Amino acid sequence: METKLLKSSDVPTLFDNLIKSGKVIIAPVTRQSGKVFFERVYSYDQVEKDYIQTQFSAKSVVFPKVEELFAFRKTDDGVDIKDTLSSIPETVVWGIRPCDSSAFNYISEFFLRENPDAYFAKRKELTTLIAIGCAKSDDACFCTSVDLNPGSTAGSDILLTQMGDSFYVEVVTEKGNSIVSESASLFTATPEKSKDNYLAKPTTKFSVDEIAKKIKTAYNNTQWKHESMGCYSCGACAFACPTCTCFDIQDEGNSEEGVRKRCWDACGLSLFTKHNSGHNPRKNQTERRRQRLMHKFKYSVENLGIISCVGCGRCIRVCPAHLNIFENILNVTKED
Amino acid sequence: MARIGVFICHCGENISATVDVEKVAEVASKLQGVAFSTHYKYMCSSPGQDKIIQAIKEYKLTGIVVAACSPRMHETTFRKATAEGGINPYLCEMANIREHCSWVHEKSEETTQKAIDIVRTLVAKVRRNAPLFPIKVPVTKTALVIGGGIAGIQAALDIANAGHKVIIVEKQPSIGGHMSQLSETFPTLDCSQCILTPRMVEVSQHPNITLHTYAEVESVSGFIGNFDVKIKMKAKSVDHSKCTGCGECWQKCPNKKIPDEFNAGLSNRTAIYTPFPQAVPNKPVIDRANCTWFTKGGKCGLCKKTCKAEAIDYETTDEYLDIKVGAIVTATGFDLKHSDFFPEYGYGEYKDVIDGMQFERLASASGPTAGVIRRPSDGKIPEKIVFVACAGSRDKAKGIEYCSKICCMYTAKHAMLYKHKNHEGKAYVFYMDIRAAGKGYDEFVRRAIEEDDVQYIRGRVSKIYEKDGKLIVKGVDTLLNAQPVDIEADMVVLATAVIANKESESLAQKLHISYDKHHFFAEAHPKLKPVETNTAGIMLAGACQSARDIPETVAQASASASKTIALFSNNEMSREPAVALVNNVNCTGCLLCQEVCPYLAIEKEEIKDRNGNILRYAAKINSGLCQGCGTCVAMCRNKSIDLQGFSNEQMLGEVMSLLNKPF
Amino acid sequence: MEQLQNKVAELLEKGTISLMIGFQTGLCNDPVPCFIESASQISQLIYNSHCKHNLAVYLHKPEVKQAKKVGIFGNIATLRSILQLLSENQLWDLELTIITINASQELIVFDSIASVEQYIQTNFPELTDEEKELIEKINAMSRQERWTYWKDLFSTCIKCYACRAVCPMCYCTQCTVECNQPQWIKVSSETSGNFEWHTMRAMHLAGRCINCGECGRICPVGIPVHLLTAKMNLDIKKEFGARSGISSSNGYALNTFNPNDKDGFIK
Amino acid sequence: MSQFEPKIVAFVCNWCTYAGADLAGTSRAKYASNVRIIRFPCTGRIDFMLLMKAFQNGTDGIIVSGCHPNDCHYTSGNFHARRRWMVFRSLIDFMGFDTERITFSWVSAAEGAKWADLVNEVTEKVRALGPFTEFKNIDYNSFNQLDNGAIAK
Amino acid sequence: MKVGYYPGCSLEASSKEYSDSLFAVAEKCGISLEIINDWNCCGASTAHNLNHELAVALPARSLALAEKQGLTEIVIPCAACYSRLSQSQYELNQDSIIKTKVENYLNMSISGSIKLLTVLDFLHKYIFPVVDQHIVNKLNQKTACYYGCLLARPKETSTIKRTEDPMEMEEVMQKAGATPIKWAFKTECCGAGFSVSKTDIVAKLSGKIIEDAADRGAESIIVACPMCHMNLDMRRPNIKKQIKRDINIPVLFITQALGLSMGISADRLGLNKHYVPTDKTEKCIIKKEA
Repeated sequence: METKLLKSSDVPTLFDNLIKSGKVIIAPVTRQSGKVFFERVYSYDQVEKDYIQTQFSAKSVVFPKVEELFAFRKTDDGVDIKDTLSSIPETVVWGIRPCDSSAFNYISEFFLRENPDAYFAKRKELTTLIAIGCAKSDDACFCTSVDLNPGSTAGSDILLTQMGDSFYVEVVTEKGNSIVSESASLFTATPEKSKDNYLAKPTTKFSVDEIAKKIKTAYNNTQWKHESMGCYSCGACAFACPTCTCFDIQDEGNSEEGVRKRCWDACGLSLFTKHNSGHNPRKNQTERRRQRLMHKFKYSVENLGIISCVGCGRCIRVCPAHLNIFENILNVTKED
Repeated sequence: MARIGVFICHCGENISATVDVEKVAEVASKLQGVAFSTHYKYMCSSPGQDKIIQAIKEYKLTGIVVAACSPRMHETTFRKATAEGGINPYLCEMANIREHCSWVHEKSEETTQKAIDIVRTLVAKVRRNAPLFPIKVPVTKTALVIGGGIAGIQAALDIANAGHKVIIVEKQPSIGGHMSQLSETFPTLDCSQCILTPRMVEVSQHPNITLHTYAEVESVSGFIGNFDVKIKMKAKSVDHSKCTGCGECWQKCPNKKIPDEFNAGLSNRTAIYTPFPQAVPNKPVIDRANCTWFTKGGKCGLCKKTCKAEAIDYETTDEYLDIKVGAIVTATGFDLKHSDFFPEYGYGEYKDVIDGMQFERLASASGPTAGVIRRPSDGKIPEKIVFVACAGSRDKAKGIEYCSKICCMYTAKHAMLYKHKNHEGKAYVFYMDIRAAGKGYDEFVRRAIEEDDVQYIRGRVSKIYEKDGKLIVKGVDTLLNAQPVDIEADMVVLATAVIANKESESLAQKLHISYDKHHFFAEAHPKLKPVETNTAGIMLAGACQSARDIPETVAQASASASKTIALFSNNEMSREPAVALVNNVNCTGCLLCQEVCPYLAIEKEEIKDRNGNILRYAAKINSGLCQGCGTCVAMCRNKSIDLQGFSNEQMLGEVMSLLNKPF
Repeated sequence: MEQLQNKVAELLEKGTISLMIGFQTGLCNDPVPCFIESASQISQLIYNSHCKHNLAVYLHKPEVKQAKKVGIFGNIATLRSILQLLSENQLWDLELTIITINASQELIVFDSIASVEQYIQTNFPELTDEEKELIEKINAMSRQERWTYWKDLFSTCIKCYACRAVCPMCYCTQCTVECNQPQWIKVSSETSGNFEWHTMRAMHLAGRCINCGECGRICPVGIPVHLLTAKMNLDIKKEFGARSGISSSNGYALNTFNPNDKDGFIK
Repeated sequence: MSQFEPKIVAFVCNWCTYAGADLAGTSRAKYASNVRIIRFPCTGRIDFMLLMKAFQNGTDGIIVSGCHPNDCHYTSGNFHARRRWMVFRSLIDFMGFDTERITFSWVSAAEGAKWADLVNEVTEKVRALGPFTEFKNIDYNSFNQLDNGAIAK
Repeated sequence: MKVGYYPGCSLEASSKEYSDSLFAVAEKCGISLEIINDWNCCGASTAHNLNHELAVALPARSLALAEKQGLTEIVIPCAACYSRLSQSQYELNQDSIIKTKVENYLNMSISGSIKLLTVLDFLHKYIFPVVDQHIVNKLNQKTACYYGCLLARPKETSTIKRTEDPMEMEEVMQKAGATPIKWAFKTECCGAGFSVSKTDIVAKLSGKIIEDAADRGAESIIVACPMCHMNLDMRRPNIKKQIKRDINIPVLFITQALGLSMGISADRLGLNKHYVPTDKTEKCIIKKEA
């Protein structure tokens, strides 16, 4: 893997080049609410530099909260159908954290195995991830507990790590390489150096293998009830999560004209499993909370061979009831 | 899939003159769900209606839109036609393109476009119309009459004579009411009791009438055709089935100093008593509040000893009776303000300042003075009487703005009666105006003034005070350039204001009917529904609604009787199905809707599991009471209530299609 | 603190309650809701002035209803919610034991709802200063500024309905946004639809909201939605003199009226 | 270019204002053709959500009208409506809607002339305000945008 | 304890004894009365017939001065003055237009917050609480309490409870140990409006009042208005002509009667200033049994 050095002072120029290239640039921005979100930006000074983690993940780049699948309108001679694929633009995500990048591996697996999802595939293909390694972490971070760390390159096309007044650049993929070569002049060769001293060291909360073992039998653990008592079933965790992929297909309009949309959904919401009859197999939050956690640490392993939690800690930060995923996991995997 | 027929009416030229009806019909034919569209000169004509009937059959239509005049004009017409066509009449709606379009706009593109929009909107509504069926409510053909005065008596007899059962509830030990207290009646001066008593007897003997005296309405629930009423039968302490009405008991009763209500306090009665000789039923009750046996704990007991029929039973208690009735006639009458209401007239401390009802008793042959008019203080025959009209009435300062209506007439009558009995006596009347609008009324007043030489003084009385056994009445004669007038009278009669029965408020609340700020019951519409109340099935008769004289009262009583009889003419009544419905699966049972319903049609329903355990509560709408205003629908947060005929689907459909949005 | 823990222990002991909803210390020392079912957990129970969460929302949870005999720590928000809910015929299926600690640090176990009403009368909270400031700030804006302010915020709304989830007054079995016959509000998150959702929410809570501010606090994208209902409550107080969450009998200004209500704005 | 013709929706009660509009018709009053009437049994039935939907779906102005106080056919529907309108109006004002676009009024069955005047007045007012675009502008289809936030910026 | 005081013309002249007795009683109960500096005529009996604004402005001036002076309560013994001042203040508070006008005339501002007390209000509020300890005598006679027209009317400004049959004076007289009689003329007009122009009418009206009092056995008439006092006391000769009876019941100001029961000397109370001798009344005073 090629490594380079980039002066902090040259970053704006690199950024300008990216914008000039006509791509849609997505980067962390602080909103009036004071929270940091990924948003489309038009210049480098819009970009937030000092943040531990964005409120929401960058998954919406490839999996928007509302994806218009198609739109139609009846005409005198037949039906007009609007093609929505062709208008997907080339996109660069700047400042994504390594944990999020690695989450892209999981959702790609989810959307692309067996019958690949055209919309996701197109977006993924046109998206480049420029990650920045974490210099800081907080109590909610636990990437190291799920075999990741603030310097992981998994999923990123380029990983930048701030070292003093310059960035240590790891060009991970071809996509990454093309970005670098477009502004080759800005990058200089780098003496082999370890980036580790510049990276945050989040504490490890649990051993993933142990959990993987114990969770197999956790289904009937009586702790689930207590662990989910506080849950308001608001779904905020799922919407913030980089790996949650639940969605819901909505048709709007009538037989004359209309549109079909794919909207974010969450297994934590009571309607998610509610039948038309009114019956709900996951009646209480206990069952729904269990579903979410079991899915992250058990089912996704069984189905896709990957744990679908990257330890970004967002669910902990957004939870209005301050539920804590790693505490929950530890408690439900204790012996009864 | 809807198959709607659209029919555009030219209304002769009225619509087609400014609206391009062909174009409207043409555009309509392309609307979603429209299977057939046409236009015709007069849709309301019978060939026009036949077009609808034919089209329904031919094109298997599932809904009708008639674009013509206002639904307030012809909705029923076209719904009938729709029904004849063989589909539910409520699948037909009218698009008002005449009053709301062709008549108010010039001939132009926009006018036609507006007509098209209106039609499109109604098509969108009809696409969401559901068949509705008139609501059938069973009718219990028994009427309850509250109050046994002339109003109650008249209403009861009319209903009973029409062959329906009637139950009368009278608070007093006898029916008869105020009319039985009157001496003569204006404008004919015939004796009140002579014309009333036969009616009272008729009531007591009528096979269809059940009479409960000394009883009161305890509670009322249910709705038109189906009221459940609880009646409180106050303990009479006398077994009327045994009692022969011989009267031994009250002659023996030692407790003889109780002011006699019937004689307006001018004489006394005993503790066991019948209110008056012609009482119906003519059997005594014991007034426990004043009976020594009850007040002094088992002392006395004379009446029991004297009663040969052994009818007296001190042990009887209040009993409650539950009845089911289909209609209620409220005839609870009025009260009079008493003379103690007037500080300037002596706070009622002058014995010889009396009110109109007391004068009636003095003038009545059956009264305490056997018809000789004597003044209460010393029994002398007064040589000078001053009558004061509008004593309290039409007086903002006294809080009674309204006119008591009967005073002008009975004051004239009183003056006349006095003059007839004492030719030498002088009678003065202080008045504001004379209101004698009624058959033979003004003639009557003129007679008092001209033939019986009653002195009418236009002006008000400022003060009355006693001096040397005379009552000095200080007034003013506004026709004699406001000269102060002082009259030394022997007796003063105040025509005190007619006020609502003191229990009227609590009764109104039991009946759920509204009442005005003076506690008179409120009619449903001051002009068009003068005897109905806002609560369907409850009628008003007589002075409980406002001050009335006897002829008016009787007329109104018969009116409410005929309303009742009309209601009873069918075994069940059918009502418009435009009522609200609750989806009790979604209803959260917050019952905030209960408060907004003007008809108290919303009840609390228990939702139980199959073992009968309550799972939750929900609102439930009584379609018998609901009038379909829909206020609860807009109130309901999660749309658990909907209004048939104006459902959320329909209304939202109208809005969306009006704005040309897919929905 | 001990007195609270001891009292709860006693109540659990006596079987007066089988579940206690209170506060414990969570991540970065924030007080977070906790659920005590056995004496062993009692030591978690804490109380301090930061315990502001409105716990009443949990009273709708099936898990809590199962417990039936429920003790709850009543900070002002929670107490007002409980009164409002009672006035809306809710909570009939619970046997509540309400505990609080008043300003002078005394432990109170309410013996009746009447005494809760009493307590609220004397401890009626106003809006917080920053709420007042924000409302003032928005009132001061020009109409267009107000529009842009809310539009920018609502455009970020993801319709997760967390604001609804934390609100004790949003207890509908099926919310109007989930009603699809007719579909009043689109499921997909679009700014105009988001406007509708927040308008509807504010209208449905106007005069019922008890100003706990939870909806604003928890909004994952940081929209101060609580201002809408707070503002409505101010208006309702001003126009109709009514306040929510102070009585367990009549709690709602919009299902009643006064014939003399002002109608200057009506032609 | 021809002048802007506003689209105005009127939500009226059946017993007073609808009848008033009928009267305007029978007395052949002439007024602007921009208003479309939707008939409700009572102003109490008018759900604020319907007003909201009308705004969202492109009406330029709204009239809400019913019986004068104390005239309600159902005795109190309009009183309840009045309270709701007050709150609704101040809410949308707080959210920055132009309350000039929504007019509340009492028009009785006898006030055909008042109805005609009201329609003309409102039409003029809304015409002067121009098309109600604020709502239309904020909607967009979600493709190739990260999220609405991007657009809002 | 200090209360403001508006004398008005009578109390400085024809009814000096009224103000003397008031001060005497107040002083005994430890209350000092502070006169409004540079007070002016209330405009009674004429102004309101001639010019409405003037009728409001005249009293308004005194009110404004009182406010300036920092008084919050003023007692106005003369019923006519009370009537004018209270009605003026009432109108100023009701009608902002006339208020601004008047304020411009006076170029003083008026808050309209001063509490105005009739002599009865004053006695009830300040004397009653402490009076018992000061009462040493029993005024052992039947008295007719006469209110006249202005104390009890109009409803809007009067502080009397039962307009048609007030009892406030009776309550005071009972304190003084007297026996108030029931009679018919307590609120009748004495004719003061005609005091200057048509004295015959005055005598006739006042005559009826005295007659009724006498016939019902009153040994003295108690008043709380200089006008009433003048007409009932000074006009006896004329009254005698009108009613053809010579009645010589004395007429006392309520403060005088109360003063007597407090053991204040007749001179101090100015009883010697009356036309109808008051010695009968003075004689019937007996020591209050402890």
